[in-house]
Amino acid sequence: MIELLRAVLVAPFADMAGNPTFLVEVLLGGIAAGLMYSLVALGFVLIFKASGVFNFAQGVMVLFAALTLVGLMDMGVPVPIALALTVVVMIALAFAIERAVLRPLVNQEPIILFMATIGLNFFLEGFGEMAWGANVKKLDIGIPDTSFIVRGVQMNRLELTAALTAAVMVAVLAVFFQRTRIGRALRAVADDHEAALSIGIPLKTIWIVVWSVAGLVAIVAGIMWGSKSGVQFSLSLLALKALPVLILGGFTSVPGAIVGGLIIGVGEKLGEVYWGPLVGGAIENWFAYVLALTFLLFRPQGLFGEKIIERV
Amino acid sequence: MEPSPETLPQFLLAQAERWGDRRAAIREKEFGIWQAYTWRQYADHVQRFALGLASLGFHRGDKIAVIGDNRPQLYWTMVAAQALGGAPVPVYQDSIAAEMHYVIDHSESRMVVCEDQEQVDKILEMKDKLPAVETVVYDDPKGMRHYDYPFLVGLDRVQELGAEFAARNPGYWDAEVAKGKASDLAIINYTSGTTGFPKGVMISHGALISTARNFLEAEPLDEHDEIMAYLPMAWIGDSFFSLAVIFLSGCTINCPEDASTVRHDFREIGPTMTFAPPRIWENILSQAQVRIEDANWLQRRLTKFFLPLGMRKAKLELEGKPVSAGLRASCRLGRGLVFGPLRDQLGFRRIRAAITGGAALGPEMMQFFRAIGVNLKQLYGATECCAPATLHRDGQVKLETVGPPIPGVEIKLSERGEVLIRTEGLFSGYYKNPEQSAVALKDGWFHTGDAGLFDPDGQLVIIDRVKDVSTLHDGTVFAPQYIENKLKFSVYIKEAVAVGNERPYVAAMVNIDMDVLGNWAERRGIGYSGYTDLAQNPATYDLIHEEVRRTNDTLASSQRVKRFAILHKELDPDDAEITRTRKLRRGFINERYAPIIAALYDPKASRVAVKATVTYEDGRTSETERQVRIMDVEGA
Amino acid sequence: MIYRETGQFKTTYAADQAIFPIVQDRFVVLLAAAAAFVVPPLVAGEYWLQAILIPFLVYALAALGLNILTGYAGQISLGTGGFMAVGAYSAFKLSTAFPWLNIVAVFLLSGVIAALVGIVFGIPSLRIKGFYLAVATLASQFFLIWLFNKVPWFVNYASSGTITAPGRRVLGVMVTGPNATAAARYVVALAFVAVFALVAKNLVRGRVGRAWMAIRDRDIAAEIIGVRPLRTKLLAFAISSFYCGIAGAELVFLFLGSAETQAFDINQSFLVLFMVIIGGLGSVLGSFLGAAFIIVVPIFLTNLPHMVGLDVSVALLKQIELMVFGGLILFFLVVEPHGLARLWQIGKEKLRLWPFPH
Amino acid sequence: MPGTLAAQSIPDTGPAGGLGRDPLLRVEAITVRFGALQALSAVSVDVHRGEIVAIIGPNGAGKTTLLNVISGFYHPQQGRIVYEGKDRTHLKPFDVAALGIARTFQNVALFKGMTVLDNIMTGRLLKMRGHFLLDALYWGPAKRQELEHRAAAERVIDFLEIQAIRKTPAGRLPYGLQKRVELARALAAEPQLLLLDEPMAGMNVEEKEDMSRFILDVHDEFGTTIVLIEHDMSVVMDISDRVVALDYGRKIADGSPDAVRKDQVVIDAYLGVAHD
Repeated sequence: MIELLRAVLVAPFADMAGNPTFLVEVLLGGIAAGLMYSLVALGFVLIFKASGVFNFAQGVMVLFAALTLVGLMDMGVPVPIALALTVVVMIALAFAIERAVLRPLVNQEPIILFMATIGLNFFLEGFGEMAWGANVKKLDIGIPDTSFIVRGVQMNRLELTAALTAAVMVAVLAVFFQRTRIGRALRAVADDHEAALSIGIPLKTIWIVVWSVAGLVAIVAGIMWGSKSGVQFSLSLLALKALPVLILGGFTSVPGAIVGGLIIGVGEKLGEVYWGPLVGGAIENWFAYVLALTFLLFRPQGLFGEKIIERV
Repeated sequence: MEPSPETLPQFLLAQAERWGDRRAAIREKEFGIWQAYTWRQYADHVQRFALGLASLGFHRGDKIAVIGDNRPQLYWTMVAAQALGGAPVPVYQDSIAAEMHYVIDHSESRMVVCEDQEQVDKILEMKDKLPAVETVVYDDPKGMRHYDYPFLVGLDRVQELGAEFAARNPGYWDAEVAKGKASDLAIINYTSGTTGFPKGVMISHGALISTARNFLEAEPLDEHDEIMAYLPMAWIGDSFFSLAVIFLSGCTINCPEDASTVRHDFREIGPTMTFAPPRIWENILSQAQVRIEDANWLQRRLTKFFLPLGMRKAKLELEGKPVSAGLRASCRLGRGLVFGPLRDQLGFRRIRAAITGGAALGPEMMQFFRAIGVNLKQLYGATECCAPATLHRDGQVKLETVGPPIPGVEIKLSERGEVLIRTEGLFSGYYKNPEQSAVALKDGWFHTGDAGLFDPDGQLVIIDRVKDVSTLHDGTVFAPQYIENKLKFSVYIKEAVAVGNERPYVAAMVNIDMDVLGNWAERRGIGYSGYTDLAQNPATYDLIHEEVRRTNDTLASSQRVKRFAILHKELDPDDAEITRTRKLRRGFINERYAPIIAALYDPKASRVAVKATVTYEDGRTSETERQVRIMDVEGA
Repeated sequence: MIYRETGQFKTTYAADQAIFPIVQDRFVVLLAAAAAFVVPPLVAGEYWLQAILIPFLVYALAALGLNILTGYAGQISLGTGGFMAVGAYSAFKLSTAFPWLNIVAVFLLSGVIAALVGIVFGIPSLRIKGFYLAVATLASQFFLIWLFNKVPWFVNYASSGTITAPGRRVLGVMVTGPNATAAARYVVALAFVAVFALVAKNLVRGRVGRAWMAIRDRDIAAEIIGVRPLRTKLLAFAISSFYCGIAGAELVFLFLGSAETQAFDINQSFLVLFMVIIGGLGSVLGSFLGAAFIIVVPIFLTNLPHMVGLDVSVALLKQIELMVFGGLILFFLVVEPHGLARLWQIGKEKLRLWPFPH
Repeated sequence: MPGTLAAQSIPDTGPAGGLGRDPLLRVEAITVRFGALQALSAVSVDVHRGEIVAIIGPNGAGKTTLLNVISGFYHPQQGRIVYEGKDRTHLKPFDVAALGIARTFQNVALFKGMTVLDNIMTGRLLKMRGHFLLDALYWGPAKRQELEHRAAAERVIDFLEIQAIRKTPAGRLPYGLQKRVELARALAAEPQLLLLDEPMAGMNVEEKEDMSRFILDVHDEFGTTIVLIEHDMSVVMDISDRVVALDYGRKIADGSPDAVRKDQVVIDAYLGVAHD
């Protein structure tokens, strides 16, 4: 029994100390993966924060954006125009979703809206596949996927650009939510649809704005994921990956999504590399959940979420 | 073996002997399910309560007042009193204090049985003005935990006393019951007289039993039949069926859980025979019509298509005319799609005979119920002849008549056209009121006070109250009640008063039916603040004008209503304008609404100011000032 | 229209609280049950039994389980696939380790094992609610699938990593394994689902069901009248996983014949969740309607093009199926959040009230 | 030989019979803080067996918080709750319920998805013994128990005269009736102590009269001790034996209804005199 404990608690840390450069590399890999998760999680937070809807279909929107982009580029459309067109497509999608799903379900309980987004998720998956074909496509929009060595640690240009864009996105969104008039309206809508409606906030436009912004975030995430591991349907399972991130970061905080993403990304990589072999590897897909769960038991509302008070 | 039963308690014991625990005598919906008492249990409860009464000093000839809803417990207190040679005096539980006090005081009841705290409180309030009352028995103890009056005792307590009494005097019960004779006084029903104070109709066991026997000959019932007890216990209609008819036929009577659940309980039981005054049939029809109006397109289209067909077929049958094959076929289809389900929804699926009596019933009512397959037929009678005197026989139901006399009843007409009745089931006079008795009972014939005639088939037709048959100033005779009933056929008119005695033409004052009008107004987006506001609304006047004009078409020109007004308030028993069973008190109305009547006969007046005194349930009154419009009827 | 309820009065509480108080309903249900046992085995062809009826019964049982947890107790769960896997693998291990054990006992035992696992993963439900709970059940889904993939003991060290159902007899008839006839497997599946539907109905209308529904509707008010939240929720998790465990065992032993963990992945959880949503949350009948709907629609879609004469590539069909499912979820949530069961109830109500609307 | 009229003996619990003995419920110097907000500060109240105590005070005075502390929702930072002589401060709500304390909520907390009858039957859960397997079969003792408790629920339905709405889903009822059903659910648990949080809020005059009559009937019939929060002073005067007034989380008066009504401090609290 003792050596099992030793193997779990002591050995991995010893290995880490033994080979720091490898550790840094793993950490960087973790950060990169974490950033990918946070980009997706950001889309979730945005929609939840502004409309109280837990949008399960955010993952498939990322895929949809990537598919549209790649599809257009395959047709020979130059990258900048393809990008612009994709933005238009995503905004159109936002309009459609608001009209078909959100307006009829105003003020339904969150669980009903959650299930609606599951339905949306499956619908978009089928539609995306039908429109752009189902085979895996390589996405390259000029960001070299090469890496370089800095003081012995391998850095990857693509992951760096991803980190940069993520940071910029967070800053822009933080300002957008706190300072701008629309931002305040968004937060009001998230709190209570009817109350917001009653003081004249145009719910319809708000939702379209929110889903369009989420669409843009989806495009960025799509590009990053697409260029890193190709555009294919496992992308749509991203939503499942983003859940633990949201749990950690709290559903309603933008910084929480980023920090949560990083913790999960790094945690997963470390777990995979150092503890994985102990139990046969591939613990990647459930480790994130367990991590989030243990965290949840101590702080049910996540890192930055508001404290849930049960008023009687 | 002991002699054949003559009194109600003796019949009860006979049935208990015959059925024992095999069949239910009476059921009551309580705590959500139907609790049954078998014939033997019924007899046991009666015995224990009777002996309890005996131990409290109740003896032969005493009266006991009974107040409350239809409950098994209250029925067996009535039979228990009869077993000791006494007589129950049932009282309307929603009558105002003055009326209740008169009945209990006049009948010199020594004991009062109350259903619950509500009735006990009424008695306690007037206790000092009721010297004769020595004991008050209550059934439902709720709320009276801290009442410590010496004369107040629970019904179960009385039955405990009865058990102890029985132990002490074993032979007492059988001896007392055996003493009962047919001529003994069985019950005193106070009629809701239209003039002055109610009269106490004394009815003997013999009268009740012979009338029941006569009725069962015309309308056979047996132990498989189910009937509902939802009519006020003080009305002869209830005493006759809930005591006499079930003791003779052995059928089962069912008591609903609460006044608010009567319709639901009626449908649960699905009785095979039922008796009710016209206002209950009117309620059922107007409720059904409101629900039909709210139905979706398909249901409304189907019902609106088949109902008129069914009613036309019923009308033809009622008038004895032949029915075309096409109409008969479409009605058969209608039965499956509309009439069958309608009958089931209203709880009449198992009904064999639905009897209406106590006042005239509109032809539309008769056609509607017969169209959906309910065998609705008329009964005419009075408290003084234990309720039934005439009854439509199956297959010979006609619109205008109230049917031939039932076996054992003779009917003849006086020269003034007054209906006279002679039968073994006549009452034995009014309690402590020989003068009125003499007026009503002359050489064996009961003078009903109703004017009537016989049609060719020997069926009686009731025109109106003899004293209300009025004549215009030019001498033409007209029957106000006849016109009023025709006006009340319209769903929108709840009550109508036809006037014209010694006047140039007939005029009418009308009450609108708030439920139906409210629904009608809502669908047209007409706003209204209350009864008076809706009544005086011009759109309402136009609607009622149309109804009156339609009624006028069916009347002889001399009888047509020339001008009408819609009253600003509903005629209400609490204001003593109508009796408990909604018969008009004309003298009182003519005097109170004199200003309106004057305006009806002043061609220049199209509006009249009226002062209205409204009495609330607890007796307080208040004065209000109202404008009432008068309208001419075209083509009258 | 067809109902005649006059005269059906109740004289005892037992009669008043019967599952089918109206005599017409009792008659129809008994008739349907008898027909279900007799007609299909005799009449239905191999294709109908194997492709439609058996999967419908298996998934109906799983839907019943999830409906108890999500519909009645209000705890969202995306872990149905995982619990079904537990049932399947324990049944496999039990039947191979104890060949003499009757297959019915094997199913019940694997249900119990699944129930224990369900309780473990239900513990977080005390502190966390709503979406967070969905995450906890997702953790169980991924963890369990990973466990059965990674630990060869579960597949008796078979290199292929698949579990196959050994042949077993019940009352002398071969019901599992390669040479068990579809009819036999159908009858066993039907027996299980009939018994457990009755059990579910009894639980739901009694003391246990009321505690669940109290927690679902207002957990604060439930706590204040003495409902112990953790015990009630864990009981819901246990029973739900018991049902899903047996369904998982049936999936392998009575339907597929053999399977790997891929047969119990997250898509299974979503599939059963669809059945419960479309069928109707909080209704035993809804579970059956949902299962029937979700099983029949894909089959209908695959056959529709052939019937109509245009040939469509399999991939496109799969995509259309996805779109139709997604579209249907949205349709039902907008038109009738309480699903087919509520539509059924409204229809029945209309018949009972005909020709009146209320 | 008529028997004598034996007056029926009605057991007398009497309203304030238990003044001498120690109280059924003692709230000792309870203090509750939500972050900076001081909801209750050192509030002490005694409630004797068989008493009807009304708690009055302007909005936000801490009345509902006090009820929540008694029923175990909030745990006070300081102070004790002593029930039947034993310290019950840190119990969970369902343990408090097991002690025989039931309550209703300010804005009705009915189980919308269930019928009125099921709501009331849920009130009896504490009284039902758990034998799970038999429940599954709805047979034998489980079925008998279900029918017994159905009869008990029917007695409460009869007591509060809601026979006509027995099978209607609770969510569909008008406000006044929902309040009565919630009272029925609390009564079904046959509590010793009944906490009523504004039972008559939003009711018209007639409904208030009915509800007051029901509350008095409950007190007379079952001898239940009742603590109710009420704003309508005429109701408080009619039905309560003792009145406790709270303001800004502090107890400012505790005595007979007349005394408290004339108490200048209470009048100021209601009319809003500027605080120092």
